[in-house]
Amino acid sequence: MFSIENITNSFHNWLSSVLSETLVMLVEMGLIAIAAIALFAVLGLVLVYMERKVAAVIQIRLGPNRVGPMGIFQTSADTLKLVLKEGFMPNNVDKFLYKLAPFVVMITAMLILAPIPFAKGFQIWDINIGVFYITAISSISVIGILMAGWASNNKYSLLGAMRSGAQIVSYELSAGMAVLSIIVLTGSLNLNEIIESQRNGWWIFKGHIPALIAFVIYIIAVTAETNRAPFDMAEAESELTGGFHTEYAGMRFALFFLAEYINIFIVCAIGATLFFGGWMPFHIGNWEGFNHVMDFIPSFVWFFGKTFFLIFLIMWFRWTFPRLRIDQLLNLEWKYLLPISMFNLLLMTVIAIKGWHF
Amino acid sequence: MFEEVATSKEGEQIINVGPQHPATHGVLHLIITLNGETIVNLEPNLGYIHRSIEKMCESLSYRQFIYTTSRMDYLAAHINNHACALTVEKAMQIEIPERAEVIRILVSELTRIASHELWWGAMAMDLGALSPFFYAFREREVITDIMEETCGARLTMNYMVPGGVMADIHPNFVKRVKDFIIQFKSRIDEYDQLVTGNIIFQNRMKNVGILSKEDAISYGTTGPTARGSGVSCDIRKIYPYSIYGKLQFDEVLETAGDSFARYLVRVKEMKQSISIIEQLIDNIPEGDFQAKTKAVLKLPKGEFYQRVETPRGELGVYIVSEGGTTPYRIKFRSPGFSNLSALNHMIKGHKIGDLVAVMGTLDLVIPDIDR
Amino acid sequence: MSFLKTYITEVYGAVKSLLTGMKLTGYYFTHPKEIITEEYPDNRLTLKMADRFRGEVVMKHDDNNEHACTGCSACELACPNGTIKIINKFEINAEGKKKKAIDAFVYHLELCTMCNLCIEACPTDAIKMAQTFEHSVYDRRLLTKQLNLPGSKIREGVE
Amino acid sequence: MGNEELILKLKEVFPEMDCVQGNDWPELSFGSDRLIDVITYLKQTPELAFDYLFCETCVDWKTHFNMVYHLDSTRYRHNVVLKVKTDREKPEIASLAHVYRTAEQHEREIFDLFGIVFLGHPNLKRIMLTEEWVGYPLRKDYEDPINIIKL
Repeated sequence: MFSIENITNSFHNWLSSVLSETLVMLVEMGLIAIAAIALFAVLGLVLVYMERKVAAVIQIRLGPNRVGPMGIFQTSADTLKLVLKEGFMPNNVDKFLYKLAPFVVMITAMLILAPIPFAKGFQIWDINIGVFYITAISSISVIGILMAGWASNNKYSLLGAMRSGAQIVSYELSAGMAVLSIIVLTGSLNLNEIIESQRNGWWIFKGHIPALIAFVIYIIAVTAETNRAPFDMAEAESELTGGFHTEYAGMRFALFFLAEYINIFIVCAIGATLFFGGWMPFHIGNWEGFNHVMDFIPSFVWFFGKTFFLIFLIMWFRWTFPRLRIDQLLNLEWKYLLPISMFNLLLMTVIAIKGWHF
Repeated sequence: MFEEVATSKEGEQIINVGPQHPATHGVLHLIITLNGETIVNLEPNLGYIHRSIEKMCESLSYRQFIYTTSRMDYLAAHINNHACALTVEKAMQIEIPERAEVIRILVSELTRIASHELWWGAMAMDLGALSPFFYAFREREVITDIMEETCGARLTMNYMVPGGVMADIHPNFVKRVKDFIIQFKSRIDEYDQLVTGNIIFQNRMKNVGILSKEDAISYGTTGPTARGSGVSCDIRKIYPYSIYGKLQFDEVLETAGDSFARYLVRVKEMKQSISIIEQLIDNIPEGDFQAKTKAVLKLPKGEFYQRVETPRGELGVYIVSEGGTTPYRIKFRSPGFSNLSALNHMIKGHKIGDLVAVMGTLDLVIPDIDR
Repeated sequence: MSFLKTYITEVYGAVKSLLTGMKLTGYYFTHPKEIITEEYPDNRLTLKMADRFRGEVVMKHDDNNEHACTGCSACELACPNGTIKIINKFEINAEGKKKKAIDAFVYHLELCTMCNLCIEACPTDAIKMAQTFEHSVYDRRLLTKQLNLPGSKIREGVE
Repeated sequence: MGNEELILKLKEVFPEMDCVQGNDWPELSFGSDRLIDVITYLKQTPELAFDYLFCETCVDWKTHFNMVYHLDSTRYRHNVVLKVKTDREKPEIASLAHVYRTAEQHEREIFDLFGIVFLGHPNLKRIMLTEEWVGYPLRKDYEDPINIIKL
């Protein structure tokens, strides 16, 4: 059976046989950094292409189809254009913060990649507080957005950044609640253990209706957290002409753009891990035969399949719904999502204590 | 205007929306005073596309000046031309053949639907839903194709001449219009599913930009903007011109006066226009499409005013003639100009996001405002 | 309790309205045959413009390189933008009489708004609207055209 | 109220003014000093109720300006046209911005393009042209060799 775990293990063994322990660690760290950056770039290209195609088909048009077959090199060409563009900086901006902001946003997105198990035994950092680490780090990206909005010295940018701040801070709550309701069931913050607990079925099926509600709340909250339509208040093209990145051009803009898509990937990966069992194949209870057949599909296919399904869901939202107004956005969080998710968490706790889940 | 910027109060900031801004659909410049996200004051600054069409028309003959009015409200070019042709015909007392009248009304109503389609798509796009724009353009495309076949152009077609229309309808016209009616009726429900019924959309529109009946009259608003506030002002109904007096259709009135009411008026008006087309499409009388007129038109000395209903409201054409071949003075009373003046009143105290919703339902066409 | 009931109906109605919209966009996503894009430069061969489409003004010439323009400048007068300039010359015809004829029918495409008034005004039906529409050029002087072909003359019998 | 009835009524109330039947509607002509009186009467008399100013414009007659007001009544659906003569050397007229709010923007446009000063207007400044523009383009004697192309 094909498994990435075997490849990485044999590579590690080979390295250990030729190099000393410290050097092995350094070499592996370097390789991981390169792999992470490569993953970053590839994901960015793939997701932007996917977004454009999904949008096109929903909007009864063809989408990119000129560069390469089916237009698959369109996003590469766009990136090339952005790299070659002049790094234009307006007068009177706060130069240090202006330059720093895109990196803050991007590095935050990269940091969260660390504890995500991409396949069975394929993980950068197996940390025992994985979920906690992710929720903690993901809040930092708002600082980058605020920085960008403030440093741009543009009123539109400032408004966009302030909106983003209010929005991310409030939606963290219900996203956290939704994540907690799964933690209550598993009793562990370690992502690997959470996946392992779904060996006999995914939590979205095992956890009855509360798990379903938690999932819906999670999807809404993370859509808001990643500043995606219908919650794209920070950018709000028709109101703020671009929000916090109005004044950014060239590669600096591209970093914001890329970080947005990486953030989507990350939140969807976490959603897939918590609710759909990450790389865990589709198992039903103790049907040994069926489960065995499912195991033949490699684990990374399962992981990426689930993640991309969730990404598609978020894209589907974007191309269907109008945007909310800022006060309605906060109303939705504080009057609807937060009470519902609190009640839902309570219900989940009862289920966990009584052991009513499968 | 710019001195005031410096004297704004503590805690207030001034933002320039436009002349290049995605929501203003053209080169409208709004100077907005904001307190946080709340709009304290709004002042439009016009003229970025002012071409002084009124002055231009003073040197054009009565046949020539009609085409320039297409460039005012370019989404309702045919209806603008209709107003001009009606004024000239009224002044010269030209009898128009029945067939020409019917063709004019058919094309006018198709134009009205096309204009409302574009408004619907663009307004949904302003509110952040991008897909409805493409669905609206799918239907609009059918209309522009019909126009292209019969009138020779898609948008500014100049199909109107004093005394009738420029050419007879194309042999395919009746069939294609009937096909369009069938297609449109099957699609109009999708609009309701996608936008009208959507909870986010309703929350964005309801109780936003309220214009009371008294204010609507005082601000001189017309068209769907006034009818959303319960003011009966459909010129086709109250001062019928052409053959509108003989047709069966309802004047759509809503009383709430908010953005959603204005939205509903426009969507329902599309259905009314379809019913007008249905009444006429099978009963196009035989005959000439153009009355015999002299090559050079000379209006008698006097003043002539004609009011017509464009998709945006009442368009008035006021011609002062000295008896020559060119107008002495011409004034276009454009619907957008007076509708825009109510914007400051409607938007005060709302959020900046509401500005987009209110401006969307006013359906401003900037060349129409600036002329 | 009634508060809770309205709360739940509100949430239910909201979710339902959102799902209705998603169903519609989902329908279009799963039915790619609804796509209406016309791939313009690729479909040049099959693209057929409507026969009344106004692309530019051209002068009709027959096989003998003869046109019907008498140089009466009715079109020049009818044009609102000064698009047309007619330069006349005097020819001496077979009977030895001086006769007016066009030397050049100058047409400024860059000023033309395709309003069709010149074609309406023409008493001899000498000009018409062509259905071409790809008018972009790199030099705007190329947009000033002479419509009568070199060496062409007026058809016999056209007054 | 029909046009004939309206003319009789107006002749009775304003005997010194010239009231004739125009092409569509009754036309009342008077000098600029009486504008506010007439408008107040027309708007506030219950059986007239001219509450809707649908067109306000100006005509340059070279010797004088004529302000033209088109009034409509949303209750009775009758119309009247007011023609107010103003001086050309010192064009001044009372503003209607406090009576009909739509007049505010229309009067700014007329001020911009004709140069008529509206007394009591809350915000009288150029609306279409820039602040530093010289001259009033819609006047008959306006010459601008750069922007006006004569064909």
